[in-house]
Amino acid sequence: MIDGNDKNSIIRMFHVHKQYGAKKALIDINFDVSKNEFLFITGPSGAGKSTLLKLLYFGEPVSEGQILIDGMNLSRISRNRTPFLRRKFGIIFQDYKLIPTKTVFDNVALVLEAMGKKRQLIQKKVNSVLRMVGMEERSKSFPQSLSGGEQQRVAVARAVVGVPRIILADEPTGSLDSESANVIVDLLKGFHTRGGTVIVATHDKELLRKTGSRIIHLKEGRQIK
Amino acid sequence: MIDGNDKNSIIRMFHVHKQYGAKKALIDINFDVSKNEFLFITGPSGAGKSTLLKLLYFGEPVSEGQILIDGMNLSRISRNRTPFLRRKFGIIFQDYKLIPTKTVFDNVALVLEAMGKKRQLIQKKVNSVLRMVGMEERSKSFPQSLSGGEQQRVAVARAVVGVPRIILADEPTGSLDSESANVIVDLLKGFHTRGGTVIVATHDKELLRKTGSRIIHLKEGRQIK
Amino acid sequence: MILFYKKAIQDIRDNGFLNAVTIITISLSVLIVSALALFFVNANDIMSSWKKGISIMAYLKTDIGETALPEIKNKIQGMYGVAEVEFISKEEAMKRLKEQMKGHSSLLADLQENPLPDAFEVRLLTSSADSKKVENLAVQIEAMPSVEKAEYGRRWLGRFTNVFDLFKFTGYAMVGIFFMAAVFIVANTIRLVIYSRQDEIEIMRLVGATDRFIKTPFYIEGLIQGAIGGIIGLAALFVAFMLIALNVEQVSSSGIFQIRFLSPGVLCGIMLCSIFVGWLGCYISLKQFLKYKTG
Amino acid sequence: MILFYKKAIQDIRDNGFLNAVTIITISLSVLIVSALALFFVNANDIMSSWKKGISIMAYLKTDIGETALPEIKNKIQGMYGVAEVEFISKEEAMKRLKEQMKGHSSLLADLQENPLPDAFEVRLLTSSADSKKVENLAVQIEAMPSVEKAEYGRRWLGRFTNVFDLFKFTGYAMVGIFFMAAVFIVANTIRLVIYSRQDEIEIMRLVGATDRFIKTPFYIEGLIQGAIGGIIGLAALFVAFMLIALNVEQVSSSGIFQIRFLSPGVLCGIMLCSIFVGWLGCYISLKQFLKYKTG
Ligand SMILES: Nc1ncnc2c1ncn2[C@@H]1O[C@H](COP(=O)(O)OP(=O)(O)OP(=O)(O)O)[C@@H](O)[C@H]1O
Ligand SMILES: Nc1ncnc2c1ncn2[C@@H]1O[C@H](COP(=O)(O)OP(=O)(O)OP(=O)(O)O)[C@@H](O)[C@H]1O
Ligand SMILES: [Mg+2]
Ligand SMILES: [Mg+2]
Repeated sequence: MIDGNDKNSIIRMFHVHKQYGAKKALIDINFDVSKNEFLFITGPSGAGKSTLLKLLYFGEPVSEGQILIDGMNLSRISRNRTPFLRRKFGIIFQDYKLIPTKTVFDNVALVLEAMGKKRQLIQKKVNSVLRMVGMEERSKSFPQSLSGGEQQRVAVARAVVGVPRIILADEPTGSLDSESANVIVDLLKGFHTRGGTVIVATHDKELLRKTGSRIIHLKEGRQIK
Repeated sequence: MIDGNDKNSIIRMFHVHKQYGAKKALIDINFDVSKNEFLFITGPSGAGKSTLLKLLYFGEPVSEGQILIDGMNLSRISRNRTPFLRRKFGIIFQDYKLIPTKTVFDNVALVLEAMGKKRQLIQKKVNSVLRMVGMEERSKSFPQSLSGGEQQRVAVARAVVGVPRIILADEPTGSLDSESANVIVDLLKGFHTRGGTVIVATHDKELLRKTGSRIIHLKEGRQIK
Repeated sequence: MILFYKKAIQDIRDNGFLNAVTIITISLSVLIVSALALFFVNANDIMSSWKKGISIMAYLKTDIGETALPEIKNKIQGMYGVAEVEFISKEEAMKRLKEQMKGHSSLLADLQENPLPDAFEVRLLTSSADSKKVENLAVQIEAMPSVEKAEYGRRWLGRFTNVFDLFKFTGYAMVGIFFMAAVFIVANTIRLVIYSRQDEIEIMRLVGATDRFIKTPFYIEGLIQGAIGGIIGLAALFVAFMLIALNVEQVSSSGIFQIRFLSPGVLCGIMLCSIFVGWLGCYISLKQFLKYKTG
Repeated sequence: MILFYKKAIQDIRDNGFLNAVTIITISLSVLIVSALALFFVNANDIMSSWKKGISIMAYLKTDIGETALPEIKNKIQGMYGVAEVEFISKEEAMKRLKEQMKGHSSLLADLQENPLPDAFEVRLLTSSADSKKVENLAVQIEAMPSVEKAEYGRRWLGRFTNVFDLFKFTGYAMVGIFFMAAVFIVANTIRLVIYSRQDEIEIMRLVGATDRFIKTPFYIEGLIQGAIGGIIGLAALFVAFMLIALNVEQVSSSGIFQIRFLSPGVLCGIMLCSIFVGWLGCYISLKQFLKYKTG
């Protein structure tokens, strides 16, 4: 029905709906994301921002419509291929989703291990991203012993360590003071500069102001122009 | 050593230190909180804001120093009495701490059930606070099916439902858009107006600006003036 | 209390998977222990039925007149451990001997006079049918002035008693070990369940719930799970028993032994244990998990 | 693979409590099943030793000359199911009879001539010692021209065979039921453990881990837990066995039966089962939990 031949788009959404039982979380969403775009998704609490990101990384199937990621149609992807789809993404989850029984280092290293990288490389890269987010001293700590902001920074580190094609950031600075937030924003910008695509879901007005690029507004599941 | 006879102070901290292993999370904290005060605690990520609140509700014992809550010395409180200490507080946790196997309603009702309140009363009060935070329609949902901001609002509802003497709010608007955040701020202010004590840990500059009352600054575990 | 009960029921529904696992584990544990108990009860029955065959032959002196017999019988009957005393006249004894030697009875046909003595066959209470007690009784009987000799299958009895004792000892040991193992398994499972609900418990404490408020629904749940698990386990045992019993009916149409299910008393005991263990598992686990937390 | 192995070890350390519970449950399950097996192996031994007592007496016709004896013996010896054949001369038979009738041997003293026949006592292979086979053999022996009569304890044997068959049947049934129960219990426990690590699994999937990457460490953990659990369970059984064995030594210094531990083959089998069950529990649970998730 749809082919992903638009060479410039890395993400395309066509008439996407998402329904949880009776609750319509997303209604008729249509947009393209170009390669190397820095996109914001914003809207009030419960608007559907997180749900939209979830559909992109195939955390849930769409109820209706089509999503193309890098030319792959998500509705036709097999279970075996999903891990490889997900490696295109680096995801900063709103609730961080760190593994409580693993140290900070191991949480971040997991991404590279899953990709089958060598130990020395992992060591080097993980330490380097932890340094970037200011968490290298806590690499042996467990997530519960970190403050909210520290956990968020580890989540950011994990999202960028695998050098994904697309970063999905769900409220990446929600628990951070403005200084730490700037570090994260700079990191995302740097990633963008080096050719990556970034999608940030947020209602942090300051963050929107600081970056000033395309914004998609959601409200009660609908895209508003 | 210390007696809590200062009729005006509901919380008093004397030379409080908190250490996790080698990590000093709080160093020599001293302050009083008067009855019916609206106090902010602020500081960068990892400064010790959440730890400070944790010491107040006796989530952890202090390493050194004394804390008096409403005349009770925390270091002399017995295990049997802690639940009654905790009922003085309504706590909004940074990570919400909702029970995933209970519905929104049951999560909020839990506080009143623990106090031994009657069923009808519980029903009425819980529905009323859920309406205040705009979550009455989701009262039968489970926390995982809520958006980040919705979970936070439920956490707020749970904190206020028991009509505590003190509200401890850890980043209570971190996941909320400004409109929803205003609702929460108004709620906290209303609680304050009706004679309650409120302590908010945040780095939301806007929140600080909007309220404009006493602020305690923390940095690397130290109180800075 | 009614509130707690409702909360417990609610909880069981909220945590369907965890409860199913607990109940299954309790059922299986009950099944194991009660199956073993059932086996030993029946095996014990069979062995005891063999014991009934144990008897002492008290051969009387030849000069005892018929009039003295009732008195002797009464005297033996009055001894401790004696179940039944039967008089075997020398004619009866000869008949039995002939039967035993069937095919060679020509040997006995030559005899003019019956050289066998009169005797009493003394059957024992099963509780007294072990080598020592039988030996004592035999000595006691032999000491009677009218008795010439008291005999019993000494070697066979010794051997049988050993086996029986070993069997009983092993039975108690195994039921004990299995019971303990089952208790551990159930407690362990409940610990895992409560472990995976640790956060919930911690949250309840943080919002001001007393330990009692937290524990009571768990306890009630434990009791209910124990009861349901016990019923399911015993029902499964009963089904297995019926299947085996049908099979056995065919094997032993001889009807020498009758296998039977556990007695109502034992069943009640197992149910009580099951319920108790359900509660105990909760008790231990909660104690442990609540201790970890401060305050 | 080495990476996976290392990750599994790491995992075991990271989840100390969960692993301890799994290993304890496996140990207890192994203990239960192997204790039952041990019991039946030994009980079977004892019963079999009783079977050794079963023999057929083949009474010879009186006109058989001494020279014919070896031939007859060979012929009987060659029959299927025969273990040993012993010649019992009529003098020997009389001696035995006198011994049996000790105290009343005056009865036999009167005889001028020995009326008893010569005989062969035919002992049977234990595998052939059930009523039907013995009956067949007896008929076969009796059909020999030189044999007058073949006798054996028909009633006792029938009864014993019934009990023995029932015992064996129950033994297999119980070991089977217990084994299945143990497998369920272990699988259930592992399910609980994996249930409480569900979030971890889900997070791994979300960051791009393949199912294989997620499962392999769990499988290796399962195998290791199965192995450790098996060793602990068998070790515990061995200790319990030694304690009982010491006790039995005193009870049965007669030395008629010798209780023994499980054979190395059975031990290996139990270990393999234990390891397999550790893996199986992981396999089933992971399959289930991974299926719940989309994508
Ligand atoms: N699994 C689910 N089942 C039912 N409803 C759901 C589920 N997940 C999300 N929803 C609902 O869908 C709506 C959109 O949720 P979503 O998490 O996308 O909001 P959001 O824009 O991220 O909000 P926030 O800023 O608060 O994080 C919400 O009303 C939420 O309650
Ligand atoms: N259980 C613990 N074990 C070890 N260190 C801890 C523990 N809890 C907190 N810390 C450390 O103590 C410091 C203060 O933590 P706290 O959570 O109070 O910070 P915070 O001010 O709330 O930060 P944020 O704004 O990021 O939530 C942090 O560096 C944190 O890593
Ligand atoms: Mg969201
Ligand atoms: Mg904090």
